[in-house]
Amino acid sequence: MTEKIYTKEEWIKALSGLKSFYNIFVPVRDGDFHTFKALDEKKIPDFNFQNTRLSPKSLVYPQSERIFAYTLDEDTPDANIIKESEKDYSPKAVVGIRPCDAHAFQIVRPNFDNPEYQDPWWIQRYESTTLVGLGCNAPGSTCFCTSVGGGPFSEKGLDALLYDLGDTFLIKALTEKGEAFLENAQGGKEADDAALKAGEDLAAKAANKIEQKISIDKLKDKVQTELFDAPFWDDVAFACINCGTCTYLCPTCWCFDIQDEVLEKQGDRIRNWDSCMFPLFTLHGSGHNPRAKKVQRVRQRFMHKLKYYVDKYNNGVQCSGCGRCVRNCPANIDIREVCELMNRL
Amino acid sequence: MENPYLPYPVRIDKIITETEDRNLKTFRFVFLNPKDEEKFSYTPGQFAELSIAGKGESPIGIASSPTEKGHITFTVNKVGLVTTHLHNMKEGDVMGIRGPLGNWYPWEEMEGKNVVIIGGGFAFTTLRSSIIYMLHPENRSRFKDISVVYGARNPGMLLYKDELAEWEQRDDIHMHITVDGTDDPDWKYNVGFVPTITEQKITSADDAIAIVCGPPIMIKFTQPVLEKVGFSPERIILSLEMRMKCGIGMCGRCNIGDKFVCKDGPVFSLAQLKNMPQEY
Amino acid sequence: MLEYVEKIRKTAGKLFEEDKVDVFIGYKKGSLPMMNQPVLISNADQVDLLHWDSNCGLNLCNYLTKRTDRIGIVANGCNSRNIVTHITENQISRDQLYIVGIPCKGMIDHRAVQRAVKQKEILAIEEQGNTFTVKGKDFEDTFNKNDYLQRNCLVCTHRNPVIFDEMVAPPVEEQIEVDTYKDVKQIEGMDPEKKWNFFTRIIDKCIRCYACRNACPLCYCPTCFVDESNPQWVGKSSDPIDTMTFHILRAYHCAGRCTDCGACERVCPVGIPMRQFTKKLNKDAQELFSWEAGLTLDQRPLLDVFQPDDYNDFIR
Amino acid sequence: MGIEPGRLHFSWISSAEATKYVDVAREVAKEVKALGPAKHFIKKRAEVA
Repeated sequence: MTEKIYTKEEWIKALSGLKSFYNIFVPVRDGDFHTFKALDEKKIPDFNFQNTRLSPKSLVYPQSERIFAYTLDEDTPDANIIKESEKDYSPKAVVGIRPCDAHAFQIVRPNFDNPEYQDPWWIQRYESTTLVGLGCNAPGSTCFCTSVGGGPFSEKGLDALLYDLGDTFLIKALTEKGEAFLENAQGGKEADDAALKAGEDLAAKAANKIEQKISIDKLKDKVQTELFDAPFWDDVAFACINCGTCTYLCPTCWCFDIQDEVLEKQGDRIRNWDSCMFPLFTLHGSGHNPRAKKVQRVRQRFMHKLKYYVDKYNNGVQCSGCGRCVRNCPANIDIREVCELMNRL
Repeated sequence: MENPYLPYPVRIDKIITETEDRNLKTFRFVFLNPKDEEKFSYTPGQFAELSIAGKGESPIGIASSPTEKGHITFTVNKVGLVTTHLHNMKEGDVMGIRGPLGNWYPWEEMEGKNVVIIGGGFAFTTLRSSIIYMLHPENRSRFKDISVVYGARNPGMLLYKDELAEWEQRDDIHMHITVDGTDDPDWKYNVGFVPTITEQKITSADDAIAIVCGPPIMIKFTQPVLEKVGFSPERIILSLEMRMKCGIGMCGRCNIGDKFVCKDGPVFSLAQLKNMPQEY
Repeated sequence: MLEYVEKIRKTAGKLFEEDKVDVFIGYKKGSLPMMNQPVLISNADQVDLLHWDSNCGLNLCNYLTKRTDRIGIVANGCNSRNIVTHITENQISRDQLYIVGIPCKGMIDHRAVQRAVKQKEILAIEEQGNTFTVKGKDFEDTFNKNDYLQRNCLVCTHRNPVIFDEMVAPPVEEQIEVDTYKDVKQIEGMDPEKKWNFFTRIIDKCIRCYACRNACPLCYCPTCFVDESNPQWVGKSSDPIDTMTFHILRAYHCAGRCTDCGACERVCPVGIPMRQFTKKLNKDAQELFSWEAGLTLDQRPLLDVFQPDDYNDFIR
Repeated sequence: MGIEPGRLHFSWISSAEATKYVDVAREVAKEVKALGPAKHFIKKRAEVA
């Protein structure tokens, strides 16, 4: 696999050149935080960031997307017939995605792509996307990727990985998609042994910098109903205000709602992110709600991530350790502490 | 790639008002593209999403049997946005059906056994499908005795009245129709709640499997009756209802523990449910 | 404000011992710097969890709605005003509450501090009266607290509780010479087109997580208008018009009720200054009706009162 | 918030004041018509992916 080295200026130039092959998304500074935006003349990529406030999941799985369209005009022969909408699956590259966020796509995949059913939109968008990761030289204090199967330079789910060596970027292709990306990238030179060694050292050092460790080893063997009936849920849930911040910022939360919207005779079926924190999520037409109380919804979120997912897919926990929910929960509900409680029960 | 969210276009072929309160109607649908009927190959116990452009979708148990060709039927209770709109539609209108979805009653397990069917109110739909299926000449010999306890609030609230009368006449099925109460002097059948009638009529669990569908309160009181007769939790089969959207285990709302009611259910044995979180 | 901690713990302990409350609601130290967590304790053994400093951002009144037990609760100025609002709106009754009043010198704006340290990660914060020190991996900075107050605290004129059963300390001096509505006046000066653009811009990052709504003690409706499905008032997608509808309607539902506690802004994960919506309504309430929400139990809320012979002519 | 002046009206009408209701509604409709189509706050086809 190709390994190249670019000065930082060359790299920005190379990205501009790649625009004729891909829609390039890069981290840019947007007020107080970073966010992924399409690269254009006005956007300056800023690779000097800890992580974006919102996860890049929306690039594969938008918060709102039109899935079908139809006409209600009875004068047309296909009135009321629901039809697929045109979608843009042209190649996309997310450059600078953190390894935890790339790992997250792998965690989410079995939900949208399983032997019984395949979600056409998620899969086609994912497959048309090249993920070029940027290793974390200085992981944050709320990062715990190493506890959940990832790492600051983990290659899981990435097509290529960037190492920030100071004045230069070392980039390694990891898959055929990554190889194609590098083939199209102008400039740079083949990485020498010194650069490769520097990259390795950087990765080793970064892994040691992750101070946060959470234990997930006992979750698998616990009995679902015992964890469900554990005594700590009331305390865990008390402060929760039941907003959707944790679920919307989370790179591994995938729940959605489907809504029909009509404007005159033109109708759209739209899929929107939804959240298990909202009471409406499970409200039956009859008025009955199996998760009517806040504590039930909070428990659902943690049980889903740390137990149901574990049992269902045998693929670890449904968490990539990015720490967004920890940092941004308005009520300071900390998944690290809840996981500890669950693992210890 | 097959799109599991895309409904098959169908035309409403026939609408029957089932109950005296007019809140339950049976809709018979015909596929606009005959090929779709082949693709929509189902087994009794499954459900489908009824899909109305501009309104949304509603998951409803399939009331017809795969042995009935040329159409599929659903009996729909008027509760929410979609079902209310459906009740206002007319024969000839075009809409969509997406499915079949979910699992089905354990037909392989039931083969060679006695089958006890217990239903209450408007949850009788997939049980109708099952009865029609079992009584079909090709299938009848696969099952031993078939007993049915079916109850509603009063005679006017029973579904499929003509078929019930017809089944009453047959000698290859034991029917126990009941109502909670009635002031009709000509009422020929039982009066009493479903659990009570079950206790009177279902006296043996030998070599039998029971399928129970009905409102939660009926299930709650029928369960101990069946256990007392000797049905083990493995042989009590229930069909659950949950709020659903996608119907294919992706949207995340209908889970009980790590099981999705839409994909891993809606049919569960009591033994399974006892090992799942009590959240439904 | 750290000096209050001991007093709060002692008071809570005493309330449990004297069986005056069933539960006590306060804050505990959070797992992150500049982040305290609301906590409910139910016996005297837990009082050491209780904490108070300049990072108590969420409004505790959220946790009172429709409770049926006897509750001890800490309350600074704005929280106490929300308690008043809760009582007058029948969400809790006065005799259920034992209010431990806290004279407040304002909360720290964690975003402003983050900006001041150029978004470097803050690992610890220490308060020293009117200053505080933040520490990170390779930096340490001390700031004057008054320069880094939450924007609502900067213009607060009710730092002392308006209702309480006992105080943890003597009242602090109120800020008098503050221009509370400077920003609103600026917006009022814009033409409609500019206003529309201004409000469109401030909400363009909104992800509809409803943290602002849920953090607001006024938003206790069993079903919020955005969740209503029949009829559906607001679309659920991230369409900008639906987002604007949500923000405008949410603000109007707070008219005459908002105490400017700042919880909505504090919790927003993308930093939307949504007080710009509610402040104008507060200003109108004050200028047109001399009304400030939550100051007294003796008056009905502003929008509860209408006189057919109102001398103003904008209502006909 | 940028809603043009004249598009928003307030009135207090008791359930018994049918005539007043009709009058006010007519007048509001007339004034809003005079303003022409609104520029903002109009939902178009959802702007989504």
